[in-house]
Amino acid sequence: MNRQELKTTIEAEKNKLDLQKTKHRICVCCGAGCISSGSEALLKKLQEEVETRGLEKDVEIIPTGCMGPCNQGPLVKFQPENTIYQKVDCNNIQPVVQAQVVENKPIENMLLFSDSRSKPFVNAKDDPFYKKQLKIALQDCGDINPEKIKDYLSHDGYQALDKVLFEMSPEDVIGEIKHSRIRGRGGAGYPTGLKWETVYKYVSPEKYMICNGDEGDPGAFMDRSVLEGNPHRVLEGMIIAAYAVGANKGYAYIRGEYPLAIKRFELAIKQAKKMGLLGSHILGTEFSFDVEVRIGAGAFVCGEETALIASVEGKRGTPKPRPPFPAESGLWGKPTLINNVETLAGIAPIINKGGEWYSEIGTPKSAGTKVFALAGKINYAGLIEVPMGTTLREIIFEIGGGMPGGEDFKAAQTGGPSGGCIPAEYLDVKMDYESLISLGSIMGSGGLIIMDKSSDMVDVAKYFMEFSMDESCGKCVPCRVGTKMMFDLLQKICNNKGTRIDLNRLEELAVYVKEASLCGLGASAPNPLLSTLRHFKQEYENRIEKEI
Amino acid sequence: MNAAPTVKDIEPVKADPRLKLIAAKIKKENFKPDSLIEVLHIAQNAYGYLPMNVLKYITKALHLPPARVYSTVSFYHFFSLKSKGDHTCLVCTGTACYVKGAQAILNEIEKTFSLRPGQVSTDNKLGVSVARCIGACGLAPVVVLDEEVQARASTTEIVEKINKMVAP
Amino acid sequence: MSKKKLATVWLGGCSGCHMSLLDIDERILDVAALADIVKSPIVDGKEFPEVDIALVEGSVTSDEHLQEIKLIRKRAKTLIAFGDCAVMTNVTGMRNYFPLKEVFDASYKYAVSNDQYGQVPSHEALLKLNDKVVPLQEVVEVDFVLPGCPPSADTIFYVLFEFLNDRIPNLSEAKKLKYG
Amino acid sequence: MAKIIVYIDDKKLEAESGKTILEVCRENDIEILTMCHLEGITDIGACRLCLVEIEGNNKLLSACTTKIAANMVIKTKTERIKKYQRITTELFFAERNHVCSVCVANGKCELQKLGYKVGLDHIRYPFLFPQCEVDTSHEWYVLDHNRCIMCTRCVRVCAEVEGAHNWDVMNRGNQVRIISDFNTPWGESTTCTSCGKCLHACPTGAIWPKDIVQGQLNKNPGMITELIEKRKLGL
Repeated sequence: MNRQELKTTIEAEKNKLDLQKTKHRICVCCGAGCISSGSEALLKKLQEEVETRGLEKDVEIIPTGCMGPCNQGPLVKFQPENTIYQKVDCNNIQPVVQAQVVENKPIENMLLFSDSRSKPFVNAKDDPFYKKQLKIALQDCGDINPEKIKDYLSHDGYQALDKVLFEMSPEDVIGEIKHSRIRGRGGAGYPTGLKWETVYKYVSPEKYMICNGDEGDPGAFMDRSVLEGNPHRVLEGMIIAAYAVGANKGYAYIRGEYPLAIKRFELAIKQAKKMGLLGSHILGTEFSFDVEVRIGAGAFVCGEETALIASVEGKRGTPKPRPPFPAESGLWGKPTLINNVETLAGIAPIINKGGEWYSEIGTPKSAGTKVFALAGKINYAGLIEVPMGTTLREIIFEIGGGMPGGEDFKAAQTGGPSGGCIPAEYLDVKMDYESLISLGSIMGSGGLIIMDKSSDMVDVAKYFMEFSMDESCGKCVPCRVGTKMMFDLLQKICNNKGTRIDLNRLEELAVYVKEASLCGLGASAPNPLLSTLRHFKQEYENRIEKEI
Repeated sequence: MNAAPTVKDIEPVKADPRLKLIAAKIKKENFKPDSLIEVLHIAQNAYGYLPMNVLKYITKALHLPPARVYSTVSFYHFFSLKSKGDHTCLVCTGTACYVKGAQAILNEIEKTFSLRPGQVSTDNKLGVSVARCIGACGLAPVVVLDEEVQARASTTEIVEKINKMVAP
Repeated sequence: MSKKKLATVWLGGCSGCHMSLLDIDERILDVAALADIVKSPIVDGKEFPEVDIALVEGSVTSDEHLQEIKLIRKRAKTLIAFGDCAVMTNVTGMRNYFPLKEVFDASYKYAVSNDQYGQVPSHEALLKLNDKVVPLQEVVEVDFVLPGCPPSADTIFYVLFEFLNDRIPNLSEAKKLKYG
Repeated sequence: MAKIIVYIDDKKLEAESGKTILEVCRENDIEILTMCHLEGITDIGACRLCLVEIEGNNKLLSACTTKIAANMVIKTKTERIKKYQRITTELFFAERNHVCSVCVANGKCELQKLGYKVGLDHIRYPFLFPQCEVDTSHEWYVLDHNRCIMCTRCVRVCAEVEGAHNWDVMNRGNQVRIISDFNTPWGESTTCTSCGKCLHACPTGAIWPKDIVQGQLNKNPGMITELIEKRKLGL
């Protein structure tokens, strides 16, 4: 396919969509959460229902990616009204179709959040759960069929790629990304534009572009939802990134725990290749780029860039000291760009709408939006995307609907095993990179676990330490032995056998492991411990013996 | 240069369709040593674990030192060197599931079936394992019984379902 | 200057450190000039008295040792962990790699012996072995550590002589640090 | 190679660019403690003993893997570094079962020497006392996991110098162990050439010849370095 053909296809798809606007589009959430609640059977039943009623011409049924409020699933959304029904199953789908499609009158007590809101919203966009959100990375998730490239094309898909290939030089692209001030969404928050520029500057006949989809934090499923809900968006981001830095070969490293994401991304690659959007001479230009999926094999440490590279090379996923950074010497010793899934999902909108537009969202130092996986003791668990700088209070009490049973909020855990806990007195903290670091936590990949008083913070620290201990690759001494030592000490304290000396040892070791470890896993492993020591020291004190 | 080993090089030579699957993958990957993990995935999926003779075959086919293959296999949680049992029960212990009581489920399973994570019953009927997060946090706590995800799992319900699953 | 009171104690060790202590030979006279040895395996005495310096050989292996070391800690101004066992459990700690029951069985039931019905002795009057052998600093605060298996007589004398003269010895600086 | 200026511990030094901090320090008699480093084989920066502070970088970097840059200001003996060297040494001792008094390497052990160097008189952390195996299946040599510190010098020597790749590391975290072939007894190895290089590369008493007893081990890691040098020269 060449440029003109792409344009024609996009136009055709958009027209189709316009035509359909008069009809009903029924989106059935087929994110992993809703699938587990039975949305695939529901999809079948719905198709049957529509057929028996002879509504095929008026109704289009679309299996989509994640819509957000995962614990209310299976979710079904009716377009163009944007009405969402919750907990829909094969038994209650009939009246919903009858009411929504035939009678055009929603069934109020089945609407989203109808069991908890006195007056549920017919247009879900008015619900506080969605109202406070701003979806960029997740923009089309829940509206398009992730398994159809044409659905993506009808939503401005691959227009950014077209623009980049025909109207922008690699320098222009990097400039635009720098201008947007987007930072790596994998956790560390390194400016993406700068990263691209560094790789771009290294001269090498071979360069690689890797998409990091090894989302290993317990409690995080943002990347999964993006990959499952809109794989083409990530793929488009990869191709643009490759064009900008001059890479000809890419790998999408996706967790083996996400078979659906792997399947959909592989399908996306196939479709894109078929349409000439991927492979040799993309859209008839001189630029060629090919992508392969690499399946992670269950190692948290492989989220670390150098370990991920080792894993792509088919080896043990043990990190290497940096410098040299992957930008200089990465995959097979060649300059390599590694970006997180969520970062890549943000690239196409930046190109389409301009870096300026993106940079104005969020806070001065952290631009754009961030996807959080909201879980734990919260009424509306699920996937949300908010502008950087939204406060924790807004997220928990406005979007998340507060704590179940009106329990008091005790702490929020961000960043998983690399992050920390934010206590109640900082509920008004703005969620951006710097604020979270100043509280001893990190943004991380976006896991956000809400805890009430039933959570024991020493136990929470122990839980994460056990995770880091199990996931340590065992290469460097501080992480290998230090995490084990800290875990043993925490265990001792949890069993009320710890002493003052143990607490001192723990604090000393935590700082040592943080500073002396070889890679990011070790360096951040003490964070949950350090942050709970900082904000909940009394809970430790209460548990230690007074003697020695 | 040595000729690439064929399926026949493996002992016993019995034509196992799964071996052909692996051989095909190795061929597709052009016998490149760096395709080790990809090939292991195929083998793991086909067998549910990695039998030693299959491992030896892969080692030979990819021209890798045995120690490197074993070290890679033992590094990743996805790969298992032992059979995991006829029926499997996988409890997610990700943060959300943990907060919502995954441990209570594990305790109950241990009490009822005397199996701890990683263990397989003596008759090989049931294997219990844990996952660090299967990414369905909104449905916590989550248990996977024979590939089927059980959302918002209650302890009694899970025990009941396991009993049904392993019943002859 | 009044004479100091010195005690030496033998917990879970082989007494090799005490042998090495005896190897200071005639220098014991220099020690005797500055201190009275009031309690030691080589001196009679029942109750552990208040002392200025206690040299404790061996690691803590039983409930009895634990009580003893806690008492010593209370009554000694300066507590010195004496030898590798006291400092890092050393050979005594080699049973820690195995569950206690296995250790008992190996020693009493399956050891080569002319008693084919070997059994693990148990009587309330016998001390109870702890699950794990620990060095002194795991259970009490230790003021000075003197590693070595055994520490050489020279090193022992150096440490004792410094303490008796109210100086704190420094093994690293004196180039007397040694394990094994 | 071009010469550049670096400042190490307040000394202004001229050194060839492309060299590591460790190389430059050793050339100038500035002591850097190491354990996983063995001259001639690939450096992996795993033991973290050679950490140095570099001005303008808030991370501590391993001297063995970090190349010098023009006007780099390096500190090798700050209080923080000394403290971390001590903790690292303590963790080495606490991790496995090091009983010097019964060890073949007693008196000749690099770990023991490291302990003396950092003034370690006792270990403040609880010993882990793992149950470790001793592989005596090889005709001439013994591998005692109790004394292994996972420096992986044996692994690298075997793969890079001998070219046999008999050794590798299995598992992860604190469960890591050195393995031969498919975690099979060393004596049954199909790749080991019994050359003994791993024995000389090992810094402790973890690999030793069967015909010796306590304190009798004599190792010569320098031999390996020499061998590599000779090969480079084509001798």
